[in-house]
Amino acid sequence: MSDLAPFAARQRGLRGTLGWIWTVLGPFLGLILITVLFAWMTRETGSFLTLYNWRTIAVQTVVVGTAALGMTAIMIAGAIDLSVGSTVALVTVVVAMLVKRIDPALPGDLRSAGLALVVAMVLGVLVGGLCGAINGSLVAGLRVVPFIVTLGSYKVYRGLAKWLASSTTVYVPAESKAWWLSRILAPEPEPRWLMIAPGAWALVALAAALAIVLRYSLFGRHVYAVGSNESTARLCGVNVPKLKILVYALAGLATGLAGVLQFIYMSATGDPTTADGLELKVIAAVVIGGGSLSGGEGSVLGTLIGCLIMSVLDNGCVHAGIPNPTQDVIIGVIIVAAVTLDRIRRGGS
Amino acid sequence: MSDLAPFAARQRGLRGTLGWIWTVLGPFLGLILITVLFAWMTRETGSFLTLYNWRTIAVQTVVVGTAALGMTAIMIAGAIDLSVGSTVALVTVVVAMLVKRIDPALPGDLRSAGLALVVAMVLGVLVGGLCGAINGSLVAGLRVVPFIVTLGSYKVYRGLAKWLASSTTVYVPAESKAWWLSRILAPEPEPRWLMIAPGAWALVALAAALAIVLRYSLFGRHVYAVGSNESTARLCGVNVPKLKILVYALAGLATGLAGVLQFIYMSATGDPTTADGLELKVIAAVVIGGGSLSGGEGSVLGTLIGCLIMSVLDNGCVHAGIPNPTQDVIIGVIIVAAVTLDRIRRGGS
Amino acid sequence: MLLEMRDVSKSFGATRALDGVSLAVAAGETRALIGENGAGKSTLMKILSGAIRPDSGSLWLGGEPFAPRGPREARRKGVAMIYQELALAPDLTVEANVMLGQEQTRLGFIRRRDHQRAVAQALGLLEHPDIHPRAKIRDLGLGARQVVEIARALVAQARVLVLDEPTSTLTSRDAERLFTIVDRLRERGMAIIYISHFLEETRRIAQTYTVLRDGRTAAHGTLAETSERAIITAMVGRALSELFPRTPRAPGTPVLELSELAPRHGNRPANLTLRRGEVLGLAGLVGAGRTTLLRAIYGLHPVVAGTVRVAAFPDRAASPRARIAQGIGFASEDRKGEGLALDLSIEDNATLSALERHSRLGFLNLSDRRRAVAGLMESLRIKARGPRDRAANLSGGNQQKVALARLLHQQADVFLLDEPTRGIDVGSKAEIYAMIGRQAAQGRAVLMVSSYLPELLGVCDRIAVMSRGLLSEARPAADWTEHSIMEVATRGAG
Amino acid sequence: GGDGAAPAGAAGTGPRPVVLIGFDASEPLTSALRASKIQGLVVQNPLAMGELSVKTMVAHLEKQPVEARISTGETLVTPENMNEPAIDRLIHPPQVENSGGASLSGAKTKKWRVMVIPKGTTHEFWKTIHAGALKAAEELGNVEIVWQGPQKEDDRVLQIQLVQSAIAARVDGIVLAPLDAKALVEAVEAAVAKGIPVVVFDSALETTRSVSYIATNNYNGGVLAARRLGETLGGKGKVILLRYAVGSESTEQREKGFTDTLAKEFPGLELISDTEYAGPTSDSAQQRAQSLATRYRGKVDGVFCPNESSTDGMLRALEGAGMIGAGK
Ligand SMILES: Nc1ncnc2c1ncn2[C@@H]1O[C@H](COP(=O)(O)OP(=O)(O)OP(=O)(O)O)[C@@H](O)[C@H]1O
Ligand SMILES: Nc1ncnc2c1ncn2[C@@H]1O[C@H](COP(=O)(O)OP(=O)(O)OP(=O)(O)O)[C@@H](O)[C@H]1O
Ligand SMILES: [Mg+2]
Ligand SMILES: [Mg+2]
Repeated sequence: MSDLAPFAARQRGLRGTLGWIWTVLGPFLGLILITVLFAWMTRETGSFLTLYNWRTIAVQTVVVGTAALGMTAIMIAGAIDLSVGSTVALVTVVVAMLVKRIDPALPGDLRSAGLALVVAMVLGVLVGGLCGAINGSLVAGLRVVPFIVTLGSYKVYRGLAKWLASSTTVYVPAESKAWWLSRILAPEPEPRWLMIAPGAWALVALAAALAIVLRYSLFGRHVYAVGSNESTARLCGVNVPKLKILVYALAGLATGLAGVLQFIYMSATGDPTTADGLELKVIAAVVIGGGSLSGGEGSVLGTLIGCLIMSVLDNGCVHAGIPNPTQDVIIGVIIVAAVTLDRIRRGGS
Repeated sequence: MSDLAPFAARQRGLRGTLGWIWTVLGPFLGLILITVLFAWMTRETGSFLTLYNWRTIAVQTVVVGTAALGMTAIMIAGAIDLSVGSTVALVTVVVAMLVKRIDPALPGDLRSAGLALVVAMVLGVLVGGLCGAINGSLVAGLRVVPFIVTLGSYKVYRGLAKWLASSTTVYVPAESKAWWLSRILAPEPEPRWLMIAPGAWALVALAAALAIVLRYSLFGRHVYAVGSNESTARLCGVNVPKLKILVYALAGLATGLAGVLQFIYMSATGDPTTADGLELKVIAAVVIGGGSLSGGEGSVLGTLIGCLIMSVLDNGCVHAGIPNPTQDVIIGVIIVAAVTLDRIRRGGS
Repeated sequence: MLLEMRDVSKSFGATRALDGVSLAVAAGETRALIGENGAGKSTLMKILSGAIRPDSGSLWLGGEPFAPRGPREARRKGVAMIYQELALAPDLTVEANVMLGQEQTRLGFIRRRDHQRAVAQALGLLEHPDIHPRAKIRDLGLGARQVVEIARALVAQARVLVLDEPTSTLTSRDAERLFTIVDRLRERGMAIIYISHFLEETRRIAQTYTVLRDGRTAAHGTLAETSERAIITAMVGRALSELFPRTPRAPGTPVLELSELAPRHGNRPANLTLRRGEVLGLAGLVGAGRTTLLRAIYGLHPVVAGTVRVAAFPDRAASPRARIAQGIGFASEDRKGEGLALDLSIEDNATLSALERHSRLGFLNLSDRRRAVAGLMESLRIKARGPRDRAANLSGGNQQKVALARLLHQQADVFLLDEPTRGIDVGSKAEIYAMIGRQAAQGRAVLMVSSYLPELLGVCDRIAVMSRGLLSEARPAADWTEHSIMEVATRGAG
Repeated sequence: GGDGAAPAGAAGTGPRPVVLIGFDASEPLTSALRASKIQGLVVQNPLAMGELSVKTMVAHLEKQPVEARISTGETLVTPENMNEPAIDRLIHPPQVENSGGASLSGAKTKKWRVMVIPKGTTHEFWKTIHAGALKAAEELGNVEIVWQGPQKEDDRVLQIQLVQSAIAARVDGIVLAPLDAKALVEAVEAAVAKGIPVVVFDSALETTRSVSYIATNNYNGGVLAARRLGETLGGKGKVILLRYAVGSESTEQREKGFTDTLAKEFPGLELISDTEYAGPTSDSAQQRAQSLATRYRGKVDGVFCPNESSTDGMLRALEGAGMIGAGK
């Protein structure tokens, strides 16, 4: 947000020389504390603080993270999207079915290169964009609150996914899976110098692009304006309906990508029941990262941290060998604690 | 305002003599249309429009309806509660465990009268109230947004339920179930003159009480004020933190009652996994009924209609023999259509 | 002294809003609190009403220490306040808002009869029986909202009454009624603090004054013994030249023509021609329909019949976007609800209508934009930490200036100004009048709604009066007097 | 023991392969079995279950005597025996596409109208049940099947609502796979009281009022899995049990059969984790399994998963972590 500078100045005065470390690390505070906590809890096995495990966490965060980027834009614009989970499921089904259709029709060398996969995946992303655009058009056109519109499409897209898949799982035959497919989300990437899985890099790139767009582009400033005060935005000549459609469509592309990644994560499976409840997880990640249900607030970095906090919690609890019920309790407490901490750090309300 | 009068006049002019029928039936419009739709779809068997089926629908609405009443108050106050489903699950477990504890210790005639059940159910309602009060205290005390606080307790209460139940289902032995237990939610009530199940009457009574409190009491007034403009309420001397705690606690009692009813509905079973996703259903019912995520709006009648719309959709789809995927699509479309209709009826935005 | 505030200080982060301010009011006294925008008046009063707590200093009420922990306590001890930023719950009715926090109950239930009586009485005192107690605040205009706010304070039966710019949205008729009531309350022994930027008004109503400047007490004394010039000098730190400077200008070609324009709800068809190099004023009572007319021109309010023709542009379907493209700029009277996105920074707010001026290929040049905004802040003397400060942190008057800065930044050709100087101090008013004059002299056109008649008479070339949705013919300002304007404004209503 | 295991994440040498035993068959599971990535699958016979359930119901409706308990058997499929024709039929059963079945809205065309209520509708298992039910209907010729599953798998309340709606829709008989052994008792007894007989399949229901109970012996399924795991590992090693979901009767029976047998027959096998739950879908299972796999990388020898989705998720996680060889 734009008022970071004076704010930082004020804070710096308060904290003296530790100032800039704090400024840089501040947003990561909750994440760091949780990491330390789990590192301490798993100090005997040490399996949590390994490079391999962090690569695993990266892979486990990719799908939620990608969807959460879209949701960040939507929530900054003061709207919401309950249909992300359903869209992801629909996209996995569509991609799987497309691969099954396209691949057998291709000549041999294109098959082994995985052309069908590429085409299907691109189309999958577009299907996500289409779902988003439909949401946006309904929100803008019917002027019904986004909660209801996307509650409707949450049902509709899920129904479509089941209907397309005849209510069951769509498997891509082994011979249609190109060699590179499983590498995209492999915790240990090849080539080695990639450090983290290519899919995780895609998330990072997308996040950077979105952050730049939100901060520096006209579109981004308009998104903040609409979320902060829709009447003001209209008064200033922002085409609010068009903007909403656009935000939903772009977010839909991100959700579509999340769907494609989910398809890859599930070893090229189209599952109409997958990603159930993803919407809550994604919204939670955005809110943990400082977004607001009433719009005008939220940041890409915050959302990514929110996603990581959730992933680390899930992963860490398994490493610490905490029984299932206790896990729930701990995760619940830590979510509240992390956000409380962040609120205090930012100085009240 | 001087120009309110011509506005009202215009509306009256539009509707002419049909005026008051419209005013009374208006809010029921969506519900009526859906009923007509399903009646038409099932015209050959006629099983949908039977008295027995509507009694069944009433029973199927009771749990969601009770929880939705609490949520209505919370949402009018501008807050939200994601933990309703978990609270319901926790309450079912607590009640079942209490019955198992208390009942064997009682003398024979009290046992057959079901005293243990009564005590456990009352305590169950109180546990719900306690859960709500905790939510409210955290919201008021930590000043963290309700979404996050209740996301945390959504996890915590679910975890507690699992932990208490040792991760499995808690059954009440048959000899501890009093004769009257299964009658509370039997579609065909005894005695006959009750017309609908005693549990449904409880919902009606609770709804009437809540409607009166919201409309005529000081507390109700302040709930609307806080939801409509929190800082105004504070400036005018409303004790906002106290009010929030109170709203959550009262809503918690309703949720507790919903949990008790759920326990009864599942033939006296304590199930730590039950009511998963109830929160979304309940929030949807409130929003369909005219409530707003940003507070200040909502009505008891609207919420009840919202709940009925959802129940009728579920029930009607079964009667019409619609397969699951198509059900999803139809339900999604109808939710959006019903709310759009309502928006148009109320005259725009 | 009934109320004393001693050495009160308050900082918001690096901003020192109050720096050792002292103030005292006796029972039966009305004290005017005067100062530039951002001087700290509202902050001082918020401390008194318990809304915020001072960093240091002490308060005494009726000889006892008074340290309200919140608005509740302050109210209970008899401090009633009308806030500058209207504090109403939009979803509640007029009646519920007036009675909010002071409900009369039996067994926890509202005593509706008593409420109805109290509200009817208060609205009757204010001579506004036209405001329906069951109307929702959402459906009321700003003026009516201000009346509701005053009614709330009347019901409170307080010992100390604070009015923070209560007349900024009132017409002079309503203001006169308010003064009568305030006088009556004072005579009954109430201590009253009255904040206003209208100096002549403070003379009418107050006996003593305190001037704040940059968070310090700059002067205080008895109004009868102090000249206006002395007060302004204490306030601004320099003597002010002329309040209404005239710029040489001559009306040119028409830029905006309304023919039979009929907005939905109430207003009757309006005809009006606005020429280049002209400042045209719209007078009228609250609810007369001036705002509605301006919004209809700008494309924010549905139009049922008639046309708006903007020079050199084909008449296309109106939307704010199209109007901006045609060179029209609009400043809303409701800066909190519509004028500003309070959560965004000053620079975002000031440039939102013309972001493309600082962008290439859809991306902003942030430093370029910041420079431009800093320039605007300088010229309008907006008091803030910098362009990145949140609009919500500004004082009321400074927020209004940000809204005006947007029109300048947009380089509009036609200015539609709805109560443009609402809540702005004298010094800055002079600058804004000068700005309006400059724009007119450069061949731009200004259509200005105001309820402050001296301002209309001083600034405008022509004035039209609206009454109950009917727009009178525009006549040269010299042909009007305050009296004749009020006559036309009320005639339609009477 | 875990000594000498490669340090996690070390280059080159992957950790040693893990023996995976699963439950139920789906296409990726059978192909993994063929590639020896899975060492054993315990499969049920859903086709027979669906068919027998409907036939039993009709027999009862036509006043013929029926058996109170019918077992449809459980079979251990290994890479070695999977090509036998009998077994192949088990792991490649017919399935039903979306269309099939009658609708309640139309007038009754057959003598009997039976509503079949599974636990869910999306697992392949239920699709095969559906196929079995339709097969029975076709063979009998005088019955039509209405197929309605709860929208959310594993939600007791939704299933109770379905049974209630079936009563209101006045079908002739209900064939039910109860999600809960007790919670559905009242709904079922209400149906019986209204003159609608109920056949229970797949999971038990604690009532005497049902016509018949037709199911796999799940406990025995767990026993089979434990024996296979113990034998493959040579009676020595560390084992993980990834449970399915809290309160699911049939999988809990399998888990119990598994743990009981380990304790009784294979003292050399150490259960190092049995507290994790896979959750309802295969991707929730995969998330869990992935975290488990990183935690016990190089320290685990065998894994058992008690149903299709958990096996599927575990398989993908182990493959991803390089803990499963492409055959030995
Ligand atoms: N919440 C806040 N956060 C930061 N700064 C604030 C806040 N509230 C007020 N200020 C600053 O304190 C100073 C005094 O503001 P205040 O509102 O008291 O001015 P004022 O005298 O009432 O001005 P006006 O005549 O424009 O209403 C201003 O510089 C303002 O920017
Ligand atoms: N009955 C009504 N229904 C809908 N909108 C209305 C109604 N009455 C007034 N409005 C709108 O509410 C807004 C505020 O009305 P208000 O009475 O303040 O008039 P106004 O145009 O602001 O008058 P002025 O600016 O002269 O005070 C206007 O946009 C008006 O069109
Ligand atoms: Mg002020
Ligand atoms: Mg106005």
